[in-house]
This record gives sequence, C-alpha cells and structure tokens, in this order.
Amino acid sequence: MIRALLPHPLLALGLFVTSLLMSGSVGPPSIALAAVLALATPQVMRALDAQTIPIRSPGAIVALAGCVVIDVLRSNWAVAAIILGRRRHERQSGFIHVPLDLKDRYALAVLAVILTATPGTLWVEYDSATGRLLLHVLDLVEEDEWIHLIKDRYERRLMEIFE
Amino acid sequence: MSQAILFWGLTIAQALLVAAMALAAWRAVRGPRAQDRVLGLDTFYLNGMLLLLVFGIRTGGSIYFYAALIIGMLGFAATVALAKFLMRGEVIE
Amino acid sequence: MSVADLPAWACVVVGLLALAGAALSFLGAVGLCSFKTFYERVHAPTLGATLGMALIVAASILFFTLIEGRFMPRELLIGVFLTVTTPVTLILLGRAALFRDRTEFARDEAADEPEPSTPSLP
Amino acid sequence: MSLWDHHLILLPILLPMVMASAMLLFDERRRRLKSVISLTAMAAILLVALALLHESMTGAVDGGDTARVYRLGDWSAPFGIVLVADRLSAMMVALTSVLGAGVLAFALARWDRAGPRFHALFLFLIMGVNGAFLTGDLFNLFVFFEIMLAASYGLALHGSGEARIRAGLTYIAINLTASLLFLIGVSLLYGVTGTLNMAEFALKVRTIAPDDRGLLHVGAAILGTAFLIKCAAWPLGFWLAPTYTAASAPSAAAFAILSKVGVYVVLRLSLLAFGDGAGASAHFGQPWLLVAGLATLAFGTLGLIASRDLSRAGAYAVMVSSGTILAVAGVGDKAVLGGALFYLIGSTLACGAMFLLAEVLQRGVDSGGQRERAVFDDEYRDPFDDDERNEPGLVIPAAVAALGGAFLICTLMIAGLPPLSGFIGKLAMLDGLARSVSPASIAVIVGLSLSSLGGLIGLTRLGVGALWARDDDAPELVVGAAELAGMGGLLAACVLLAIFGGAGLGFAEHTAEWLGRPDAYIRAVLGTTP
Amino acid sequence: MTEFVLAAAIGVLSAAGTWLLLRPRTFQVIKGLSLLSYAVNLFIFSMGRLRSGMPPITAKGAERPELYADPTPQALVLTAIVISFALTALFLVVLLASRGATGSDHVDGREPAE
Amino acid sequence: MSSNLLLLVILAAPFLGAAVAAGLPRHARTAAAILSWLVSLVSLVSLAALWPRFADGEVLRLAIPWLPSLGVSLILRLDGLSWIFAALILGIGALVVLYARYYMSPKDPVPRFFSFLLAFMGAMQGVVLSGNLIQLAVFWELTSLFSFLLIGYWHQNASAREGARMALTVTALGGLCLLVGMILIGGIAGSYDLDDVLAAKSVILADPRSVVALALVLMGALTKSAQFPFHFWLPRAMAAPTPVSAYLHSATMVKAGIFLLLRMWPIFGQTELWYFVVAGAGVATLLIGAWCAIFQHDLKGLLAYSTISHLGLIVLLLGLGSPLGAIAAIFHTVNHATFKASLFMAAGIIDHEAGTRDMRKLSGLYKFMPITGTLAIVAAAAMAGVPLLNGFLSKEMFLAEVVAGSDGHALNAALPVLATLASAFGVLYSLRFILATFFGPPPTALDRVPHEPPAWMRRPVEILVALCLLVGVLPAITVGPFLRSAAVAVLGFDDLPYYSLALWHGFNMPLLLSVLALGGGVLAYAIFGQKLNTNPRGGPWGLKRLNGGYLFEKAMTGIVKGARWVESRLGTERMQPQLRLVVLAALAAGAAAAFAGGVAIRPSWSSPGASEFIFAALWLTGGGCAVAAAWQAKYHRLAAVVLMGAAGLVSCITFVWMSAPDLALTQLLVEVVTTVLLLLGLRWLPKRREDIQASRAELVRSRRRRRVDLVIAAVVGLALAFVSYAVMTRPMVEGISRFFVERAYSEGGGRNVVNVILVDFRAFDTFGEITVLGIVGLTVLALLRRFRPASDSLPAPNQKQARERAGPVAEGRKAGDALRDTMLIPRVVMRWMFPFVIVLAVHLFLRGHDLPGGGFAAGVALSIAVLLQYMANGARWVEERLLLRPILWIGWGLTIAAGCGLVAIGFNRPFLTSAFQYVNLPLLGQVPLASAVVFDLGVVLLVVGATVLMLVALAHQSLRRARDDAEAEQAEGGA
Repeated sequence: MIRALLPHPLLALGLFVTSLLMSGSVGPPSIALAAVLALATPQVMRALDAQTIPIRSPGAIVALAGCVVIDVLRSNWAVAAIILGRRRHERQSGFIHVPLDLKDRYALAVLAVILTATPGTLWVEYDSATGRLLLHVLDLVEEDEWIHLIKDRYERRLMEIFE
Repeated sequence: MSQAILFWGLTIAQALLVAAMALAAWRAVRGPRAQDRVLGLDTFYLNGMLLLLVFGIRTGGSIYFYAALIIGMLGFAATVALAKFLMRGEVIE
Repeated sequence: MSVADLPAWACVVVGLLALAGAALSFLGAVGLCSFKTFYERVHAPTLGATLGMALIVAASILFFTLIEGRFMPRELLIGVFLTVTTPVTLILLGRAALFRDRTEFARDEAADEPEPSTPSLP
Repeated sequence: MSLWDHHLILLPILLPMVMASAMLLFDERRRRLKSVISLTAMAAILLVALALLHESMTGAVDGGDTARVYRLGDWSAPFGIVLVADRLSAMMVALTSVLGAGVLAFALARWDRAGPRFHALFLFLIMGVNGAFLTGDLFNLFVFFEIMLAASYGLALHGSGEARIRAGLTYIAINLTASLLFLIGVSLLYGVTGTLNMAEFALKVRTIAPDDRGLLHVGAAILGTAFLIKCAAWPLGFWLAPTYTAASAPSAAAFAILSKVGVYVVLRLSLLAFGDGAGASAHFGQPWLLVAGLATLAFGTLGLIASRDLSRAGAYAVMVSSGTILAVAGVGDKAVLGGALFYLIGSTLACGAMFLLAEVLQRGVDSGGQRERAVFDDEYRDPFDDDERNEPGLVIPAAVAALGGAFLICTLMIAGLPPLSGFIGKLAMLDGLARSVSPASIAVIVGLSLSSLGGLIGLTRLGVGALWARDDDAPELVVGAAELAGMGGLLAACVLLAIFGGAGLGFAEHTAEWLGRPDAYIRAVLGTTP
Repeated sequence: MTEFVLAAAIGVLSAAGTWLLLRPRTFQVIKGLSLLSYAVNLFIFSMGRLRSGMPPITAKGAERPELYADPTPQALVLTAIVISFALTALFLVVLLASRGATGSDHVDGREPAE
Repeated sequence: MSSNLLLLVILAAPFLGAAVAAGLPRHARTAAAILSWLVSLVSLVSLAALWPRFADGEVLRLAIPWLPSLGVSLILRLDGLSWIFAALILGIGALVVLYARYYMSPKDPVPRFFSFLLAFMGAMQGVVLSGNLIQLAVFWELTSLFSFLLIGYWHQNASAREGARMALTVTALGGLCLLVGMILIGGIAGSYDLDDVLAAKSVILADPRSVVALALVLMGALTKSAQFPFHFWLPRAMAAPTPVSAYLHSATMVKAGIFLLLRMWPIFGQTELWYFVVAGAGVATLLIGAWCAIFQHDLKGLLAYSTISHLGLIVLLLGLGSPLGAIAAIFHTVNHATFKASLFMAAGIIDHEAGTRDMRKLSGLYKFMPITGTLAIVAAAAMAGVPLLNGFLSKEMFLAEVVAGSDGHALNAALPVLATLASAFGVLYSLRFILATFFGPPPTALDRVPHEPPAWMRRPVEILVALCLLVGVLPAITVGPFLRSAAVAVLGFDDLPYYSLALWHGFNMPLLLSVLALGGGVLAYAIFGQKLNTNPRGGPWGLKRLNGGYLFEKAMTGIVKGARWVESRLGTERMQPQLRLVVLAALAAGAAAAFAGGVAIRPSWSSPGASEFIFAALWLTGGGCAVAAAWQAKYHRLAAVVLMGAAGLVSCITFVWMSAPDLALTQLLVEVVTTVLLLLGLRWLPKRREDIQASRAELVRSRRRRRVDLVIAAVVGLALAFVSYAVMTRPMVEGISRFFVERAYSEGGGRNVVNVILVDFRAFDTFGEITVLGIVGLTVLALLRRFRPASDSLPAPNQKQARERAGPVAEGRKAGDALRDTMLIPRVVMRWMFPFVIVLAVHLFLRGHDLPGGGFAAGVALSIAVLLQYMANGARWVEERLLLRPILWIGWGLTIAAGCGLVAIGFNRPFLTSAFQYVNLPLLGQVPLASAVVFDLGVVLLVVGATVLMLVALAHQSLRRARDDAEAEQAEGGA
C-alpha cells in the first residue's frame, strides 16, 4: 500500500522540499501543493521503470558528503593556483585508468558526479564489461595516488551506501 | 561604507562575471574544435546564471530567481544535445 | 527590511561572498582560455560551477533571508541542480572529445582544426 | 440582442477553429467523418457570413452605416481586442466563405487525401483569413496573419513533392521576413502612439506631435511594405507564381484570397488612418500604391501572357487582380474604389476557379508537385497511385463541354470582358477614372485595358491548348461531380454577381463611401465622437 | 547610455541576421531568421522604453503605472517569441525536406549553375 | 402583344434557344435545327409585328435597370436602322439554320453548333437593339466571343483554332477600344443613353477628349468590319463551317462595324478625323480586298476577300460624310448580305458535294449541279454589279456618290478612278468564281462524282437569290420603305435628302463607270484568266509581302516571347534576390518616410553608472557572438548554433535587466528547444567543406555579392538601431498600458500584468498564437511523414559507425553496449531529473498569473523534460513507456482553450471573458481561482503537444532510417 503510494520515498521527499522551495513560502497552500506533487509526480517514474534506491548507511552519506566538500574546496584552490600560473612548468595532465569494483549504476552515477564536479578530475569513460574507468586529471603527479584516493575515499563509502 | 562595499562588491562581481562570459564566448568563437565551443557555451551559460543571481541581489528582487533556476535545471539540455551530437552525430536515436 | 537597513556585517559578507564567487568563476573562464588542450580546459569551468556558484548562492541566500526576514534557501535548488547537471555535460563532452580524437575522421560536420596535442590513447 | 445574434461576428473565426481542433481528436483514417465535419463547418460559416453581410447591408442603425463591434474578453476598446464587422469586413468574410466552400467541395473529390490533416489545415486557413478581416487590432491582425500563413505553409506543401517544397521554401522564407517587418512596423507604431487598436490609432494619427510624425510614417511605411509583400506587389511578389503553381489545386485556389488579405489591410488602414482627415499624414503613401499597383498590374499581365500552363496563369491572374486594386487605391478616388471592390470579389472567385480548372485540365499531363519524382520514403508512390483513391468520385458526362464553359467564364472574368462581373467591376473603375482626367487615372485606364487584352491573349492561348488541342496521348478529360460542383459554385457566384450587378455594385460603392468616412468607424469602435 | 547600448545591440543583431538571410545556404538563412527575430524581439521590447528593476508585477492594491515597465510590449514579444519559434521549426523541417527532395541545401534547391 | 414584350422576345428568344440547344444530346441534329429555326422565326415574326410602329422615325424603347449607379441599363431601342439590321440578322439566320441542318455532319456535336449560332444571333440582336453605349460594347464583345467559338467549332483542325484565336484577339482588341471610347463619350455626354448622346452632339464635338474617343470607337468598328489593316483575320476565319461564314462573316457580324459607324455617323460623320480614317480605311480595304480576291484559289477565300472589299466600299461610303452616302451604305449592306450569303452557301454546297473548294481542282460543275450553278451565277452577277440585280443598284449609288464628291481633297479626286478599278476587280473575281467552277472540262481531281444537294439545302440559296432579283428589279417596292426608315433613323426626318431607287437614272457618269468596270473586268479575265487559275507566282501579285495574318502571328509570338523575356528580367524565382528586394524595399520605404517626415533624435546622456558599463560589456560580448555566428554559419554550423545560443542568452539577460522576467524565462526555454531542433536537423544537411574551391569567376562574383550584402546588412542594422534609439529616447506616450497596470489585479485577478494581458486582456492573441503552434505541428508532421533524406545523409553518421567499430568487440560485447556505457551516467541523472522538471513546470504554470511564468513556459519546460528522456534513453525506449499522442494533445489544448472562452458565452458575455474569485478552502485559506487558468491549461497542453511533436517527428527520421536499413539487410540476407 505504502509502496504503491510512495514508490520512491526519497524522491518524494526531494520533490516535496523542491516544491516548497519553489513556492518560496510555507503557507498551507504551498504545503498542500508540495504534498500533492510529491505524491503524484513519482508515479511517472513507474513508467520509466526506475528502481528504488536502497539506502543502506545514512551515516556513510554524511561522511561522504563531508569528504566531497573538503575535496572540492581543496581542488578548487589547487586548480585556481594552476590557472594563476603557479607551477606552470612542473605540472602535467593526463589520463589514468582506475579499476572499479563498483557495479551499481546509481553508485557509479554518484561517483561520476563527484569526480567530475571536483575541479581537476574528469570522468571520461567507463567500460561496464571490465569495470575500468578512464579518468582525466589536470595535475597528474602520481597515478597510483589518484587511484588510491578514489578507491579509498569514494568507492568504499559508496559501496557502503549502495551495495 | 558597508553599503558601498556591498554595492561595489556586487558591481565588481558583475563585471567579473561579464568578463568571464566574454572569455567563454572567446573560447566559443576560437574553438579550435567543436568540443571547445560547446564547453565555451556551457561556461557562458554558467556565468550568465551567476550574473542573474548577483543581479537579483543588486536589485533586491527575488523575481529573477526563476530565470536562474531554469538555466540551472534545463540549460544543460542544450549542451547535452550538442555534446551528444558531437559524439553520436545524432541527438535522439 | 530594505537594502538600506541591512546590517553592516551583512553588507560586507554578502558583497565579499559575491565578489569571491565571481572571482572564482572568472578564474575558471581564464583557465578556459589559457589552457592549451581541451582536456585541460574542461577542468577550468568547474571552478565556477562548484565553489564559485556556492559562494554566490550563499550570498544570495544570506541576503534574501535578511531582506525578507525568514529563512528561505531557494537558491539551494540552483546549487543542487547545477551540481548534478554540470558533470553530465562535462562527461559527455569529454567522452565526445576522446572519441573524436580516437577516430580520426578528419573534417566532418562539426570538425574544426585538428587538436594540436595528440591525446593519449588508453 | 439574442445570444446568437450577439456572438455572430465571432463565429467565422471560432467555428473553423473549434471544428478543426475537434477533428484532431479523431484518427486520420476516418476520412468520411472529417469530410462531413469540415463540410458542415464550411456550410455553417457560409451561412454566418451571409447573415453578417446581410446585416451590414441592411443594419438596423443608420441603414447599415455603422459597424458591429465585439469586445473580446469584455474589455472595451482600445484596451481589449475588438472584432469589427463593417461592410468591407463582412464582404470579405462572405467572399472567403464562398471561395472556401467551393474549394472544399472540390477537394473532397480526391485532393484531401493527398496528405495528412488537410481538413484541419484548411479550416485553420479559413479561420486565419476571417480573423484578419474581422479584427480591429493591429497586433491581433499580426496573429491572424500568422495563423493564415502557417496554415498556408501547410497547404502549400500539401501533397509534398519536389516542386512544392522548392517553391514552399522561398514562400516561407519571404513571408517570415515579411512577418518580421510586420512586427517592426506594429511595434514602432505602438512606440509612437501607445495604442494597438486601429480606430484609436487613426485618431492618434490626427493629433500626433509633429515631432513624432516622422517616426509614425516610418512605421507605417514598413508595415505597408509587409502588406505589399502579401499583396504580391511588384517587385515583392515573385514568390507568388511558383508557389501557387506548385501548390495542389485546392490549396492554390484557397490562396486566391490570401493576397486579398494584404489588399484588404492596405485599403483598411490607408483609408482609416491616412484618409482625408489625417492632417499632415493624409494620403500617406498613396503615390507609392499607385506605382506599385501599376507595376504589379503590368508584371502580372506579362506573366499571364508568358505562362506555360494554366495554373501559372492563374497565379499571375491573382497578381493582376492585386495590382488593379492597388493602382486604383493609389488613385485615391472614392468613386473608383467601389468598382475596385466589386472587381475584387469577382476576380478572387475567378482566380480560385481557375486553379481548380487548371488541375482538372492538366491532370495527368502537368508537371505539378509530385509527378517527377516520388518523394515518399515509407510509401514510394504517387499520392493517388492507389486505384481506389484515384477516382475523383462520381464522374459526370460531357466533361469537355462543361470544362470548356467553365474555362470561358474564367477567362471572361479574369480578362474583365463582358458580360460577367469582371467586366462590371472594370467598367465601374473605368467609368470613375474617365470622369476625372489626371495622369494617374489615364495611366490606370491604359493599364486596365491592356491587362484585359493581355489576359485574353494569354488565356485563350492556354485554353485552346488545354481544351481544343489536346494531345492524342493525353488522358481523357474526366471531372468528378464534387469537383464540378466546387468549380461550378464559384463560377455560378460570378454569374450571379453579373446578373445582380446593380445591387452588388451598389453595395460596393456604398462600402467605398463608408470607407471614406472613417469617423463613423471610429465612433462605432471607440464609442466616442472623434 | 543604456538606450544607446541596446540600440546598438539591435543594430548588430539585425545586421548579422540580415547578412545571413541573404546567404545562399538554407542553414544560413534559418540562422539569419533566428538572429533577426532576436533583434526584432528586442526592438519590440525597446518600444516600451527601458526601465531597470521595475518588472510589471504589481503589488496588491495601489497600482501606479509609473512604477512599472511597460507590460504591453512584453506581452507582444512573448507572442512573437512563440510564433517565431514555431515558424523557425517549420522552416527547418521544410529546408530539410528541400534538401532531401532536391539533394542540395541551396536556397533554390539547386546548386548555382556556373 | 405589347411592343415591350415583343422587343424582349426578339432579344431573349435566341439566348433561351441557345441554352436549350446546349442541353440537347449530342446526336439531336434535327431537333436542334428545328428549335433554332423556330426561335429565329419567332423573333422574326415579333420583329415584323413591330414594323408598322415606326415608319416615321419613331423609336421604341424598353429599359431594364442593370447597373443604375453607372447609368447603365439594358435599353432595348428599336428604330429604323436597328430594324433593318435586325431583320437581316434574323432572316438570314433562319435561312442559315435551315442550310446548316443539311450541311453539318452527324458526327459532330451539332446541337452545340446551333447553340452557339443562336447565342451569336442573340448577341447580334443585342448590338443592334442597344440603346446604351455600354450595352452595345457588351454585346459587341459577345459577338466576338461566339464568333470565336463558332470559328473554332472544328477545333481538331489547327487552322480553325488559329483562325478563331486571331479573330477573337483582333475583334476583342477592337471591342476593348470601343468600350473605352464609349466610356469617354459617355463621360463627355454625361450619359450612356444613346438618345442622350445623340442629343449631345455639340457638347461632344466641343470636348477635346472626343478625338480620342472617336479614334477608339473607330478602332472598334474597323477591326470588326475587317478593314485594312485589320482585315487579315477574316480570311483566316474561313476555317469555320460554311454556314458560319455565310452568316457571320458576310451577312451579320462584320456588319456590326458598319452598324456602329452608322450609329456614330450623326455625331462624328462630318469631322475631319472621321473622313480621313474611315474613308481612308475604306478605300484601302476596297482595293486591297478586291485585288487579293482575284488571286484566291479557295472559293471561300475568294468570297472572304470579296467581302472585305465590299465592306471597304460601305465604309468608304460612310466615310464620305454625305447623307446620300449613308443611305447607299445601308442599301449596299443589305444587298451584300443577300448575295454574299447565298454565294457562301453555294460554295458550301460545292464543298459538300464535290469534296473540295479548290478552284484548281474544280471545273465544269454546271453539268452535275445545274440548279446550284444557276443560283451561283445569279448571285455572282449581283456581286459583280450586273444590272437587274440588287448589287448593281447600290453600286450605282456608290459610284454616283463618289463622282459627286470628287472635289476638294486629292483623295476625293482620285476616288472615281479607284472605285471603277475596284469594281473592275470585282467583275474579274466574280467571273473567275463562276467560270473556273462551273464551266470548262469536267473535273478530274475529285474523289467523288458531284451532284445536286438535298432540296432543302438549296432552298435558302434560292430564296436569297430570288431576293437579289426582286430587289434588283423592283427596288422601290421591296426595299424602299425599310431603307427609308433606316435612313430616317440615321439622318433624321428633316434632313433626309432626296434619293431615288429607280433602276434607270439615264445615261450619266456612274453608268459609264459601271460599264467601264464591267468591260474592264471581262477583258482582264480574258487576258489573265488562265494565268490566274494557275498563278505561278502565287499569292496576290505585288502584295505578297503584305500578309497581315503572318505579321499578326509574328507579333503574337513576339509578345509571348517578349513577355517571357520581361518576366525573366524583371522577375526572379530565386530566393536570394527576392529576399534582397524585400529588405531593400523595406529600407527604402522606411528611409523615404523618414526623410520626408523628419525624425528627430533627442539623445539623453545621463552620466553612465557602473552598471551601464557592465551592460555595455555584456552586449559587446553578445554582439560579438552574433557577428561570429554570422561569420561561422557556412562552414562551422555547429559553432554558429553555439554562438547563437550565447547571443540568445545575452538577450535573455537583457530582458531580466530591463524588467521583463517573463520574456527571459520564455526565451531561455525556447532557446533550448530551438537548439535541439537545429541539431536534429543538422544531421540531414550535407557536409560543407571549406577546401572545395569554386571557379575563379564564381569567386569574384560571390565576393562582389557579399560586399553588397554586407553593405545592405550594415544599413539595415544602422537603420533599426537608429529608429529604436529615436523611440527609446522619447518620453513615454500615454497609451493603453496604464489601463492594464491599473486593472490587472483588481479586474484581472493577477499581479503579473504581462500574464494577465496574455490570458485575459488580450487572450485572443494568445488564442491565435497557440493555434499557430498547433498548425505548425500538423504541417511538420505532414512534411516529415513523407520526408526523404538526401542520399548522402542516408547512412548512420560517421561518429556512430566509428563508435561501433572502435569498441573492443573481442571481449564479447554486443553492438549497442558502447552506447549504453556512454550514456550510463547521463541517463541516470536525466531520468531522475524528470519528476523535478515536472514540478518546476507545475510551478511555472500555477504561479503564472502572479509571478513570471505561465502556460507557455510550463509547456516548454515539460517538453524539455520529455526531450531529456528521449536524449538519454532513445526514442524507442521512451515510446515503449510513455504514451505520447501529440496530436491529441494539440487537439485537446485547442479545444480546452476555446471551451474556456465559450463558457463566457454561456453567461452571455463575450468570448474569452474571464472570471476570478478568491475561494476559501478549508486548511488552505484563501486561494485565487481565475478562469484564465483553464485557458492557460489549454496552452500548456497544446505547447507540449506541438513541441514534442516537432522534436519527435524529426527524431524519428533517424529511427526510420535505421529500421529501413535493417529491413533491407534482412531482405538481402533472405534472398
């Protein structure tokens, strides 16, 4: 019953909040609208046969988020520095291959978003057959360090959350 | 004084964003390859959106929020289409 | 509350946040122009899309919260959606570039001058 | 006022629109249903239009010397949009309906099956044209222009085919440019006068600050250019002949009214806003109309003579007709204008019939849209390849005689020879022009006479070729009952116009006189005395 | 100065659009029409004169027209945008059809005979 | 019976008969003939019944109003002149009908022939009975028209078609001139009524315009009567069946010109122009016609030229301007009609029975058809002017008139000589006609043995010949009274001169000339007869060059060629020049108006603030993008799309900057959709390479073209910038906007004035605008259903092919895996975005009335949501899951919008009247409800339908391509 009404609870919550924010008010009409939208809209996802995302470890999410924020800040700084011309000569960019154990596509999506949103790294290509990820890195100092970073900081946590 | 900081802060922010747009446009014009141009457009959109946000602050009106939101939510559709065209030669297959 | 009644600290904070965000964004654009290869350039705008955007959004939220006297972080929506969507574009673009470089069908519909630096093939 | 009566003026616009939208809700394969719907709609529109016409002739107030005004959304003019039906509008709407009914009947024989959604597009076209005639608002006019054009793009390409597409591309490009000019003109007029309502605009023209008058004229000139493009005035009308020639017969026939929309607007605006009472703007642009009209007349006549097939001749006949009216409008004599209005009715019907006739006569031998190369992808064949579809319905006997008669009537109408209404209109114009001898009127007299002769020369040459000198291997002439009914209806209207020429001409002259008194129009729309 | 900038913008857009409109390739023409419609939209908009920061969104109650930008041209532009969007789409399809039927993307459906 | 009714019968009966005959079945030859005969008889009897009414110059009138405002009524006016012409038309008509019954072959559609003949008869009656100048011109043109149909009756023959066209062209040209002339005369006289015009003689002659009018009228008369130099159409018209020639081209239609001259004679008869033109044309025609007649081999050709000559004679008589001349003209008209009609019929009989009309093949027919031969001999004698026959009488009068007037001008002095010469020619060709046909050795070249025709076919000839004799012997009794009444009608009762219709006037000059002519003719035949019959030199001696028909045809082809040349020179079907013209015309119109009216600019340079500079910088970028887009559009189409997007964004920002958030939203959304559309289209356009070089000449040309275009573009830009600047720097005018702002909330129920305008104040615009969108959707669908891509666009794009190739196939991957991997991440994001975009659209829609947004924006946002799914997942995937029926959406959208408007009508308010109300809902509080929202809902549905339709229809082309390829492959594999 609940599943029929709320196939994707997280999505519904997200939509509810989104709708409220869009209304820009918390008056009764806005809440009513948000509720209606939060209940009604996810029904279309049924048509798009999206699977429900099982969330295993809420704590890991927080940890991951914090991790990402810090990394983003750090790499912003790093890239800004590069652009401003410091370390112009020693820097070298390039592709690296990262073997991933992650299989869940939502997890992969989140990883892709994180990696790409972080300045300095770009998710380029993922081969689902081999689980190999091709990554472009702006400041490629040590290939193994990057691989380690990704597997350790992100992949592990993502596996915790999704698998 | 603080008002002046606010004013000039926002003004310079706007100027910087416009300059950023100009640079992005330059990239779009120069290329050299198609992906550079698309990237330029994406950056252009991004900075345009930020400009709208700053403009909202400057004028104190929240009405412009939606324009920015639409760029944020849907602006990428155009770039995705472009990128997909580059990659596949076809936008919808 | 109108703009004139805004407390001094808020003025300064909002102004500086916006300025910083814009500066970061600008820097990203500079990078876009100054880097030599596409794969380098593709990293630059992320500056504006992440921290730059975040700073300006923060400025906006702070400003409107004070002006309207209630906490309504609408601009967060922009932040969230932008964070989610920008990578999609960049991933596709990177993919496209890589693929175009790999298969040298030289001058097609969208082709321009060839990339000066040869991309590394995996 | 009864419910029906009050909203009467809306129906020529709303009926086709509602019927067309309703049709979209049904599957395209239900052809019979769609035919019935569109025929019903057309018949209803015709009735409404005739009622409007009747009312405008015999209206309760001032013996018909007022206009019926409908305030859309219940907002009063000049703020809301108003529909205005005066004698001219009613006449044009009635003309559209008659033409539309004839063309639709013709199309039902087979052409409605040459491509998808013919009926809906056709009704939308009628809606657009009627709207353009009825609206009293400049921007709304633009909107109806676009409806009409959008539908005409669809209809011009109806049936597809290389020639149609090739001509259609030019047609669309030029009309899009014209639409942009229209927008520039309208907005400029708004920027200077602050209004969009035609009646109020006319008032503002009289009182505008001298400083702003120049800008006003610039706006009017640009707007006028846009309309002249629509009228196919030389040198802006070269798109017309290829497009109309390539278009399928019913589309081309329906298009006969399109250029008249341009003519209508030119007449309406120039007489309303730039009439005698417009102060320094009086008769603005009139000499240009004269020049453009004469040039169009000459070019159209030459084109008619040069034509290699009948539909092309029909297209040039449309140009001749626009040129004639523009030139007369350029002379600016009210007495002559009545004749021109009368001529407009007859020539439009005749041009329409001409396109239909051309299709029947050239069937199988034409190089129209689709013969040269099949352009189908999923169905590589002629639109009428299918045997079951190829029949134009019930075939009538003595086709040659009937078509010959029809052709004769068309020729007489287009060349303006006695005794049909084309002649009456020309006679009325010549009569008026001969009364006031001026270089302009002499030029127009010469132009009109020569165009008659040219029309005769061109059309007899083509007609003799199409009817008398048919190749042995040319397919036998066949005409379906529906096709003949469509053509016959249009031509019968021409004949009736001649028989009741006195009444018709009287109406047209009365209309011209009414147009010469814009104050009455303004009063009717704005409810104030200017 | 704002007026000057906008006027110059309209000028540049329309000049670029006109130039493209007169080119021989269909794609150029459609781009020209789009650029021109940008220019025309701005032109219509400019007819209501320029006002910054006064969107025509009224407060409830006392409405003083002086406080708002002229809404009428904005409404006109909206209509114009929609219509020009529709017609651009149509033109695009027709030019594709023309290219398909004639094999050429020249505006006349055939390469200029030289 | 009242005279009015009789008059009406005379005119209407032939037309009614024509209508009935047209309806008869194809083979009803006899029925049609009887009908026609009855009709002409009825008319003739009616006419005869009217005879006693106007012996003394009275006039019968019957007016039927037609075009009162122009003073044109149908006036039937019968006087002596009309009567005699009408009698001629009906009488000979009746005989011709009889003749035609036997002449026409049953293989032809004879009822149609009779129908045309009767209609022609009616038209002729109309001409002669006209009491109104315009009416005369109308029926005049009708005679041309029916003559055209009759000449072209055997339209299988090219000569018939050409003859018909030529006759029509020449006579219609004359008719048009006549019409204009009549209008001028009517304008001068102040009335078109013939009686008024005749009464206004002095006014007309005093007006300088009358010269032009006369010239035009004469043009009409001379063309119709086949006068030099317009005579050439008549011989060509001989391609008509012989009854037609007998009727139209000898007795009636060609006499219409004479009739007209007679009608105008009282007014213009004495003017200089009249004399020179009419008499000059007459004498030239008289001689040339006679001369040419001598050399014809075709019987009908001979008769045709003879007709021309005789018409010239009559015209000359009229041109002399003397009353006696006019009387002689009338008399000869009647006489000519009788003998020439009978001769034509005789020629027809010969043709019918002998199978040819060629005098070189004919010979000695008298033995085979003695009666016909006798009749022909008598008629030919009348034609030659042999005494005791009618031709002699009128020719005497002619010669007398010529002699009497032989003073003054040189032309006058020469006239007696010329007239005698022409008469001698007449004798010569008459002799030749008879001798070559009926006498000499029996014919050898004929296919069959000739014999006498059926008796009833000969009857008409007999009657006519009898008339010739009767009039010739007893002129005063037979034709006298009619001639007198006709003369009275022309000359007036008081001015009627003395004339005598006696056979014998004593020995006088005319008689001498007659004898001279007879003798000369006989002598000439004796000398040249044999030579003429073979005529080794061919054509008329000395006049071979003067082949009017040939020249005319040359002229006609010249006109057509010239018209084509002009059409190609002054017109174009190419798009570029046309667009250039459009742009230039608009520029010129605007510039002309601006220079004439003066446009003042009042610049307002308030010291610019920082934000103005930012704005300027913004547009520096935007303008740069626009220019770059223009520059790149040829070779780098994708770049152009990108740069256009940038320019579009700048204009969005401008909208925001200048307080138009709604515009910004809409423009942004449309921008996205347009970009995708263009990209969808780009796939089907050909590759364009910079490295393909055109020829040198082409390069030079195109460079010049570009330079010109660049100038035009720059001027357009400057002009538009100038105008907008001029307006922007002016103070705001007080307009309709005040009303909108003031009432938006209180009466429209919305705070967003723009939106209230769109859905309420000017909802009708929006109503129209969505209709446009819907129509375009339909058109796109129709076009794409039959879309056929060019061959070089057929294969899948390089990228795709290469992609499939490039994937490491070895590791057990399937085709398509590559795509799935590529789109893995975007697909997840875009799929989950879907509900969020829907929420956004709902918000845009709901808030529209109060804040920026609205139905259109919501609709486009929804379409983009769908579009994203298409891009991420592919069309097939989406369509398996989402049921989209765009056409239904369009239909419902329009229906809802219209229905919303119609609800108001239910409350007896105008269409689209909106209502709004604040409703108190439990829990939610006060919620505004405006009926305009429903209207907006229609907008949303339509926009979604139309936009998705366009995108999907375009996208499906690739799919279909792929499917077709697969099918083709399958078929190949199977084979």
